This record gives sequence, structure tokens and C-alpha cells, in this order.
Amino acid sequence: MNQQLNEAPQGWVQHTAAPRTAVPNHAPTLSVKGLTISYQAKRGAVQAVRNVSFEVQRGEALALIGESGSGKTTMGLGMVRLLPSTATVSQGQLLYSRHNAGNGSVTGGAGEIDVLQLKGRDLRQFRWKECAMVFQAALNAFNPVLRISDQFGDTARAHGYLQGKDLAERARQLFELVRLDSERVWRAYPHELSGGMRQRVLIALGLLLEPQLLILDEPTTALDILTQRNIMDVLKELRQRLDFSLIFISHDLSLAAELADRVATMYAGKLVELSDVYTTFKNPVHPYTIGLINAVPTLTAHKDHVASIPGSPPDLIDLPEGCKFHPRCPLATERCREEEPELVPSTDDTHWVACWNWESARAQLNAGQKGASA
Amino acid sequence: MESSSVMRSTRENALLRTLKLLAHNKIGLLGLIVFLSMTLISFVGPLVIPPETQAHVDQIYQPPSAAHPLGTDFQGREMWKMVIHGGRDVLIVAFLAGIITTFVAVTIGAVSAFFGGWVDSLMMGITDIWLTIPRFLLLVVVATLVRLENVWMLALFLAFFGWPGLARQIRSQVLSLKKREYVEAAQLLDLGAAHIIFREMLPNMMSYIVIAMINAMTSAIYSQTGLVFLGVVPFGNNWGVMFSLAYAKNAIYNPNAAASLLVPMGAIILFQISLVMLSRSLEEIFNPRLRRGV
Amino acid sequence: MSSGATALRPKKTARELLEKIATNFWLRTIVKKVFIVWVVVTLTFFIIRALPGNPVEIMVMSLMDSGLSSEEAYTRAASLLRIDLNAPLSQQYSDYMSNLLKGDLGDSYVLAINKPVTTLIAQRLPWTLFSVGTSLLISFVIGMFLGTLAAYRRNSLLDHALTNFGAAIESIPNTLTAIVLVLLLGVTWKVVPLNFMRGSLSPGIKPGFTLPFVVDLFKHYAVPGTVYVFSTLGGWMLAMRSSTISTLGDDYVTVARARGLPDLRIITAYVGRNASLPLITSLAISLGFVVGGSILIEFIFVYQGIGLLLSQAIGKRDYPVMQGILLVTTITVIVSTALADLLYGWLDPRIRITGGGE
Amino acid sequence: MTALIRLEHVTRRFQVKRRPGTPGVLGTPSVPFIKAVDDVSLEIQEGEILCVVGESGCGKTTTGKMIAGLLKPSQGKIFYQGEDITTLKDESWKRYRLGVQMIHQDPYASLNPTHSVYRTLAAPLKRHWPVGSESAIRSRARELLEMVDLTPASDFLDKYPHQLSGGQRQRVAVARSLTVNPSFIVADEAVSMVDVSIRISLLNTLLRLKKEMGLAVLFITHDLALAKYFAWEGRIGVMYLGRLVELAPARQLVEAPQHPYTKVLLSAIPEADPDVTRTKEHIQLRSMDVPSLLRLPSGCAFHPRCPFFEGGDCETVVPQLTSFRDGGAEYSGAEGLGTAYSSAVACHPAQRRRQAGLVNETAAEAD
Repeated sequence: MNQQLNEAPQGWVQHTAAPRTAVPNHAPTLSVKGLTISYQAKRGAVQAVRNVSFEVQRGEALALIGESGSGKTTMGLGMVRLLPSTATVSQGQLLYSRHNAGNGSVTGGAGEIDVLQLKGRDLRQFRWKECAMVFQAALNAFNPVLRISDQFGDTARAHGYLQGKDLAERARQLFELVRLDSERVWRAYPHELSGGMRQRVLIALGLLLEPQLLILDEPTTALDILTQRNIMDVLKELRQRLDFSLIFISHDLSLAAELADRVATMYAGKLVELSDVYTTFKNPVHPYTIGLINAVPTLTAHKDHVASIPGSPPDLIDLPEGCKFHPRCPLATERCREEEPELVPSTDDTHWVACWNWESARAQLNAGQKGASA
Repeated sequence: MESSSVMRSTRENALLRTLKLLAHNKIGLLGLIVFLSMTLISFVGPLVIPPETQAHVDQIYQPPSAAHPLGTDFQGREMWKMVIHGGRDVLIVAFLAGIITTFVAVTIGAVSAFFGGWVDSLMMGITDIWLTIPRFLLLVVVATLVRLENVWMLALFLAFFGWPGLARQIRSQVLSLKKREYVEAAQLLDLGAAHIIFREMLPNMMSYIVIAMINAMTSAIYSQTGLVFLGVVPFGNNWGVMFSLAYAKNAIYNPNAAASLLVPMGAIILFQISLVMLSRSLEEIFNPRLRRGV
Repeated sequence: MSSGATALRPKKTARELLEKIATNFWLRTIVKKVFIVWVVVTLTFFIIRALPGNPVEIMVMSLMDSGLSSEEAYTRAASLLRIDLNAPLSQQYSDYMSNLLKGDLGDSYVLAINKPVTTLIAQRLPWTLFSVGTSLLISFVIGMFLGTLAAYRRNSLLDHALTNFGAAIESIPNTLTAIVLVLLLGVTWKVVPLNFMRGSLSPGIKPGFTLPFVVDLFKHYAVPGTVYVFSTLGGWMLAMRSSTISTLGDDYVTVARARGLPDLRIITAYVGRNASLPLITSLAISLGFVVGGSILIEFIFVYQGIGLLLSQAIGKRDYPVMQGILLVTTITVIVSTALADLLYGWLDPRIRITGGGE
Repeated sequence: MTALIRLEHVTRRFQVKRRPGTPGVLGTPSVPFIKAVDDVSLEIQEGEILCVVGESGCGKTTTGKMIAGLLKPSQGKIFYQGEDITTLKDESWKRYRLGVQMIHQDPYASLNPTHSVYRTLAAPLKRHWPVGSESAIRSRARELLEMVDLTPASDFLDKYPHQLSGGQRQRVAVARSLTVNPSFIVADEAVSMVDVSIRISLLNTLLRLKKEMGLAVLFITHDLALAKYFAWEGRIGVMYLGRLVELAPARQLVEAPQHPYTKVLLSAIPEADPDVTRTKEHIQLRSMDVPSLLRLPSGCAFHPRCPFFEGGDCETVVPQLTSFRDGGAEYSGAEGLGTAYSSAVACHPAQRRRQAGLVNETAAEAD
């Protein structure tokens, strides 16, 4: 461990003057800059992620919402460098900073690294130690032929972490945090646990090495409502008690509304709106975000507001010119058809939007809806 | 994108489309060409080239040369003529066995899956038992008792011993198709069993069946070679008999006789490999993730 | 409702017990395996005795040809087969079955006159099990390795080369492979002395755990062993490749990568172990196929196993021996599938037997 | 009035299948059957909407498949227009067979990949409308596509499933079911795999068809909010571990749930509004473990988790779904379960309160 501290790993980008000192508090945990990812398919290139930039601050929860094919899952896999071999990252930087040195940090203390430049052992060490990921299909996240204890042991060994009794004790504490019965879980095989239990075990495993960043990709999609509620409560509690940033990928707006500090909306591989959670749900300005929120019926709201967005999501191989949302947008103008808007600050520098008509979108759409329902 | 006229495919242009796709697959195309030309030579050749009936005592075991392109055998007969005449029976048995095996397996697998319940349990029970028994040994033993006098008998025999593995695969195919929602929808719309089987299910299984048939041909040739070599199949002139006879005449220890051994063996191997290349390429075309059973 | 439920109570437990027995896996497995043996035994009995023009008739004829009277020939055949040939068929069948249960397979009547079939088989079976078993394990291991390699490099040149090669060698009849090897190694290149391709042991070598014996054993095994490996390798490789490809797509492999585990650990404990599970059962079943195929290989290499015994028995139409070999081979396969089931249960905790309840 | 569909004490058992080669575990009692649906009774009137809500494995899909005739009940009877469907023959069987259609969940599996849209629609038309000429069938197919809002229809007729989006495929599936003029449609999670942004328009199409054609719809979903939207003018039934535990008009069920399970569900659902969802009170369950269908708890199957557990008969007697007249009098058996505005609950304490006349006001309000 000490040895690791002393050698500067490859791919280490030293952006700060004094790399061994702590980065000031306001440095973001993860800063995504112009990330562009495409897949090679038979018909052509699938443009899954196009020039996406955002930052995740220390301790912050960012929700990435969008429909299937919006590129959000590719984003998630890209952030831990687990893209399939058909994918290429053609552009961008993934700058990651560790706030506190020590703690056996594999990145050699505090400083900034570009995750996209990491190779071999450095990449392996970055994964899970710095950034853990809880996947959509947590039901199958565990090797069926190994006990939970072995899979904790594997993870710990790969990162030079605690072993034996110490590891078991640490796991017991984590299981308590996620409301699991340690006795029952520790020696169990994955198939002996229910879906909800496995999901919580995976969250506990995610927290084992105290990563600064936890990425959750549709963590409750396959689960029942009551189990989902339990996971949400666990996550909320964990965020209060532990210090980590969260990126939460989901198509379910209500989960974002409950869990996120900020919400980023993706459409056709691009961020179209980024703001704090209250603004996103109360005062969205991008026609897509507005449409998406209106498209989801809720238990409490009145049904009159609910309406679909016309058309279907675009083909990522054959994207339309200009703004990718224009074929479905009631406010589309000539400019929207020709020029693609970039994500820029709107009302203030916490609320970003990629739309030419954001200033009038909300008023126009609301008027239109009233007109239609009248 | 393909135009709608191409997309509105009947079975004929499904075949054409397959051939087009195959043309882009180098290995598949090569396999197809070898397969077709060997079949053609074996069936048309004997009509054009007179059979080699006479022994030429002065020409025994000639190595390949300008006079004897593929050498001569232990009776001094021209190997190239023998090979042309020796393919037909092998191929007929392979085709017949392939077709019968596939037919039996598809029938049993489909009936088993379609009816389910005790029919399924019974049929799959039998299939499982049949799978566990060392069938080649049984085949050999039974072949000593029953005289396999003609190609039909032999083909039926090979099929009788070859169907169980395929039947299991077909059953699981049909089971999964049966659960497809569009098949359920057809049931709900009362489109009739014939429509469901021939219009909804079969077109989606056709590629699988064709590949299975090619594989069944391969294993028919495999078993047939062994049976001929053991001498339990009393056949006239064919590739199997040719190399078996050469082997029995100790051609293996005579450098000049190598051709008489290697040429028929080469013909069998070449044909087998062409079948394999064809079936593998078809698998790649139809379903790259198709699993191959052991 | 509730009164009806209580009235049904005792009946229900009886039914539960029956269901418990009927659904108990091991019990069912054993019953099923015994049933398969019974099917083979019965099948051979009827083929040999009950069919018109059956081997017994042929045997009697050949005995009569050798100068015995019809009466004597029948008595002789009956004593060889341990069946009263004049008794009704059902009686013959039950006699035959009870003989089998006693482990009596009758006597050979051509190959080794009056020698019990069991003795003959017992002398030969170890050789076949050794050569076939060793080769299967070798080809299984190599096949797993190459299959994994192809799966990891899928769609690369190496993958295409390996899979096409594997499929091709799987289709080449093992007879041909054997002849080509004898021709190349023994005659053309003279790499292996021909006497190591004939027989299973050099003259004068006594079986036992001595170095000369073991060395000689493997010398004679090398070429036929290669043929077995060659003819089964393709199948394992392709099966392992497709199994590995599907395992690589499993979520737990992605998660293992995300956890930063070393590649070696992922390949072995996460991919390899799970991908090879479905191959275990095939391994046992393939034993039967390879033993079946051994008849040709042992014939070519004059290897003293049951395959050679069978080909000799076929040549001489020695039916008791043929019947005995078929039976013993079937039992071998059935026992090995049972072992494979156990092994599977041991490797896959999802179906592992646990002692008590929860 | 005879109900369009009537279920009387319908139970469906399944044999627990193990994976091939998977041994049963020695020492654990092997129960070979589970009851996917247990003693369900209900009625659906012509033109009515009923949503069945529940978590995975609660038996809602099995119920739908039994109504559609794809599965046979192990016990109990299903009536179509008053006739037991197992006794139907010839004409009356055909009326039932074509009268009840189903829309499946997966848009990628619901259409045959080798058939064009035209062929998909033409097959049932040709079989059940044999006098139609090719051009008549084509124009009928065009009409059907327009009915499901696939316009212009001629753009879609010659397309193949792989050329359509998920939502469009589901519309084709709806059009296909309309070829035989059904009176009843079972929609099994029909929109759950469709993009969020276009779900509602598909539901609206279904609602419009229901109104125009007088279709009755059984809508199966796990999403209570969606059920509330769709069944605004109909009823919602909640299923838990194979049993129907509550059945009530949609608004009443959402605003005044009677069964503890319904209450817990409603409280657990997050809302797409940060203010609402963060202040919402969540009822805590007594246990997070979902019981296995193989080993159901005694009495009320929800009792080990029930936050309002009172003991006594909850643990011993399975509560029957019972509906009440105003003033607490009980309807007998299935009689009251079809009446459009009666509500029924299968919970002992709730039933006791209803008998005492404590909850009538909410039922009256909901009208």
C-alpha cells in the first residue's frame, strides 16, 4: 500500500500546482468534459453520447434521466471504462479528483486524474476504490458459484484492503447500514438471497472501499415497489451518514425527484437540461423535459395534465439535422431544424439548457396545452 | 434499406436472400462451391465417364503421374475414375439420412413440445434414454444382425440412431416459439393450427432446420465411414470401401500405394469440411449467437 | 371451507409423502438409470433371441456346421447362453435377467471358447477406460483453453481460425485421422516406431506400478490417444467458446470488472468456472460416444481394449461377447453420467445438497 | 344483466419446474405445486375498465391469460356472457374465442418478425372474413391502422416489425386484435416496455377505442399511477400472492384504500414532484421478506408484513374478498363483485370496520 503511495501511476494528469496537497473543497469529484461515445453497428455509427459535459460536486447526488436510447447507460459505463469493445470514446475528458489523501488512496493522494487515460492496474485500482457502480440488473451482479463472503474477499484482495476477520467485521457494519442481517448474508450464495437483498448487498459492497463516487444505473428497475421503497430509504440514509457523491441513472422521474440534488436530462445522446431538482420539476424550460414530466401520470396530480410527446425517439444512427428534438417539438423553428443548440446557462449559471426557445417554451407549451384541453 | 418488394418475401426469395448473404461470406461461399461441385461430379460424372471395371495387373499401385493423375489402386484401376464413381452412394446415404433424421427429429421434437404433458414426458424420456446409450456400438452390433443391403436401409438405420440430440434441440426451439407472443396472438385470433405451425412458427425455424440437416448429413457420413471400415456394410464401390480395401491390402506401408488410400479419404474429408463450412456460415448469417450443441 | 380442510388433512400428508418420494431427485435419478440399463438389456435380449433369423439360430446353425447334431447344438448354445432354448420366451427372458443380476453374461463361444464373457471384458475394459478417459480429459482441458481463448478474442482472425479448425476436425471420421497419423508418423516421417502403434503393451512388459510399464503404456497410448483427442477436441472448443461468450455477457462479469478484480481472477473464477458448468454433463455422455468410437481406433492400432474385442467378436459373430460389451459400456456411461451429476452439484451451489432445512 | 366476464373462485396451480438436471434439495419438503392464482372471483361488465395491479408474481398475468383462454383454471369457472367457457362449442366458442383478445407486454415479441404489417392484419381478416377481396382486405387493414392512430396508414402497411418503434408495434398489435371485432381486451403490461414519453398516447388510443367500440378492457400493470390514469372511470383490483385483496372504483381505491397492502403500496410509490415525494409519509412494513408462493403464511398471506396487524384471525383464517352494501350488510359471494361502484376488501379488521358502518362515507363520496 505504501509502495503504491510512492509511485506516480501512469495516466496521472497533474493539473494542480501541488499535487500531493488537498484540492480545495470546491473542486468537483468528477468533471465530464465534452465526452463523445459512439458504437460500431452494421448500419453505421450509433452516436450514443455526444459532447456531454457536467460536474458532480463532493457529496452531491446527480440524476441522469432519459428514455431508452438516450445514451444514459452508455454514459454510466463510460465513466467506469466498461464500454463494450465496439464502442469508442472519440473525444472528451473524465477528470476525477480525490478530496482527501491517505486512506490508502491508490491515486497516490489527492489530485486530478483523467480516467480516460488510465491503463492496466491504475484503471483497476480506480474502479471500485474511487468509483463503484451498482448496476441495473443487480439480480445477476454476483457470481452464482461464490459465496458473498468470497466476493467481498475478492474485491478487498484486489485493492489490498482488509482480509479475514477484519473484513468480516467491516462487512457486518456495512450490512447493518443497508439493513441486512449479516449472519444470514455473509456465508450465503447469491441465489439464497432475494432480489432486494442482493441489491442491498451490492450497495454494501459498493461502499466497502469508501469510494468518493457511487454510480447507480437503474438500481430499482427490476424490483417490486415495496423493495424499491426500501432501497430508496437505504440510499437516502446512507447519503446522510456517509460522504460520497452519487450519480443516479434512471428513466423513472419520480426516483430522481426523490433522491437527486440536481437533474440532468438526456435526449439523443446529449444533455438538454441541467438544473437543481426543484427547478427541473417545477420550472423546466426545455420542451423535452417539460414534455417528459407531463407524460408521467402521478398518484396525486390531476390527470388532465398528462400528455405524450408526439413522435418517437430518433434513430441514433440516423440523427436529424439541427436540434435532435425538433421533429417532436411543437415549438420548432427554422433555426431548430438547421442548427443544434449547445448546453448554455439560462436564467442563471445553475440552470443550463440546450434550446433556442427556452425563454418562451414553458409559457407557449402551457398555453398550447390549455388550448388543446379546452 | 431494402425496398418493400424485396422485403415482401416468399419462400423462394428467402432462399435467394440467403444465397446473396452467403455470397458475401467467403468461407460459406467456398463451402457451397465445393459441396455443389462434388455433388455434381458424383452424380453427373458416372454418366459421362465409363466405370473402371477391368483390373490392370501391370499398373498396380502407380503413384500419381501424368498418365495416372491420381494414381492407381491394388488392381491397377485409375483412382480418378474410381473416385468419381465412388461418391454417389456416400452422398445419397448422407442426403437420405440427413433428411430422415431431420424429419424424425422435427416431428418428435415438435410433437413433444406442442402437446406437452405426458406426451412430452414420454417422448423426452425415450429421447434421453436413447441419448445415454452408446449408440455407435449398438449400431455396429445391430448392423451385424440386420443386413443393410441398400442405401435406403443404411440411411434409415443411421437416422434411427441419429435423431435424439436434434429432437431435443428442436423441442426447445418449438417450446420457445410457442411462448412467443405472436404465436399466442395467433391462437387467440383462432387462425388455426396449420397457420400457426406453417406460417408463424416454421418460417422462424427454417434456418435452424436447414443447418440441422446439414449437420445430420455430416454425422451420417461420419458413422457410415466407420461402419464400412468395420466391414458390416456390404457395399459396392464407394469412397469408404475404397480406402478400407486399400487399408486392408496394407497400402499404408507401401509408399507407391499412398494415393489409393489418401485419395478416397481426401474426398470424404473435403466433402465433410465443405458441409461444415456451409453450416457454420449459415449459422453466422442467421444467428451469430446460435449455440452449437456438443 | 375450514372443516373440509381438516377432513382432508391426513390424506394430504400421505399424498405429500408420495409426492416427496416421486419428486426426490436422487431417487428418480437412480430409478431412471436402472430403467435405462433394463431397456438396453431387454433390447439386446430380444434382438438376440426373439427376432426371426436371430443370432441364436445362426449360432446353432454354425454349431451344427461344425459337426454337432441339432440336439447337441441346441444344448451347447443353451449352455453358452445359460438359457433353456426350449422353454417359453418369457421363461428364457426371466432366466436371462436373473443370470445378469448374478453378474453372469454367459460364455464366449468363438473368440475364447468357453471363457466367461465377464472375464474377457474384465481383461480388456481397463485398457479402453484408460486410453479413452485420459484422452477425454486432455481434450477437455485443451478444448476449454482454446474455446476460452477464441471467446475472448471473438471475431478476430484467431477466433475464426480456431472455430473453423475445430468444426472441421470434429467432422473428420476418426478412422481417417488414425490412418493419416499412422501413415505420416509411422511410415512417411518415421517419427514413431510402428511397433508403438500396434498393441497396447510391448511383449515382455509386466503390468504393475513399475517405471518401464508406465513408460511403455504411454508410448503405446501416444498415437491412438492423439486420435481420440483430435476427434473430440473440436466439440469441446466450440462448446466452450459459445458457453464463454454467453458467460462474458453475464452481468456478474461486468460487475467483477467494475470491482477492479485482476483479469486472471475474472477469467478463472468468474468466467471459466461458470462457462464450463454446462460442459460437465456432456463430458460424461461423450464418454459413451468415445468408447463407441474406440472400436475403430483399437482396430487400427490393435489396442487391446474392449473395442478391439468387439470388432473381433463381430468378425466371428460371437454374440454373447457382443451383448456383454454393449451392456458393460452402457453401464459405464450411466455410472459416469451419475458421477457427472454429482460433480455438477458440487461445482454449482445452486443445486448443492444441503443437509437440513433453513 | 349478465356480466361479460365472470370469474368464480378461480384457482390456477403450477407445477414447480426445476431446471433440467437440477436435483430437488434433500431435506426440504418438496411441494410440487404453487398457486399462482388462488380463489379469485370477479365480474367485468360490457364496456367496463378494470385494472389489476400487483407486484411481480402476484398472479395478475395468470389471471389475464385464464380470462383470454390461454390457460385453464385448475379450479373454479370462468363465464363469458353467462356461459361457462369450458362448455362452449362451435359458434358460441368462436364468439368467445374472437370476443376476448390480448395485447402483450413485449413489443419486440408481439409481432412475427417475418410478416409485414399488412400480412399480420390480413391473416385474421382472411380467415374470419372470407368473402373479402384482396383490395377490400387492404382497405380494411388501412382503416384499422387509422383507428390505432398509425397515419398515414399506407406508410405502415408494407413495413416489417423491425422498421417500427416499440410504440408503433404495440399499435399494430392493437389493430390486429381489432380485426376480429372483440368485445373484451386483456392488456398485459401493454405499455411497460414502451418509451415513457409516448405511453400516455397509447393508453389514450385504447381509451378512445373503448369508448367508440364499447370495448371492455382488463388492464394489467404494476404501476398504480398508470392504473389510476387508465381506470379513472373504472375499477382497480389489487392482487397479492395470488389473491385479489381489494377491488374498488379507481378514485376510491387511490384516495381511500381499505386493505393494508394497498395502503402500503400507495405510500411507497415515489412521485415525480420533489416536494410531494420528499414529504410523503411511508408506512413501514413489519418485515421486508416477501413470502415464497411455495410456503405461504397461514391466514392472511400479508400478515407477517402487515403494519396494521391485529393478531387473531389474521393469522389463522384466510380473509375472503367481501363487498358491502351501505350500512355494512354483506353481499354474498361473488354477487357484489361485479357491481360497478361497490368496493370489496379481503382483510378481517377492514371488514369489521365496514360492518360497523365506519367507512361508508368514502364510498359515497367517490361517486
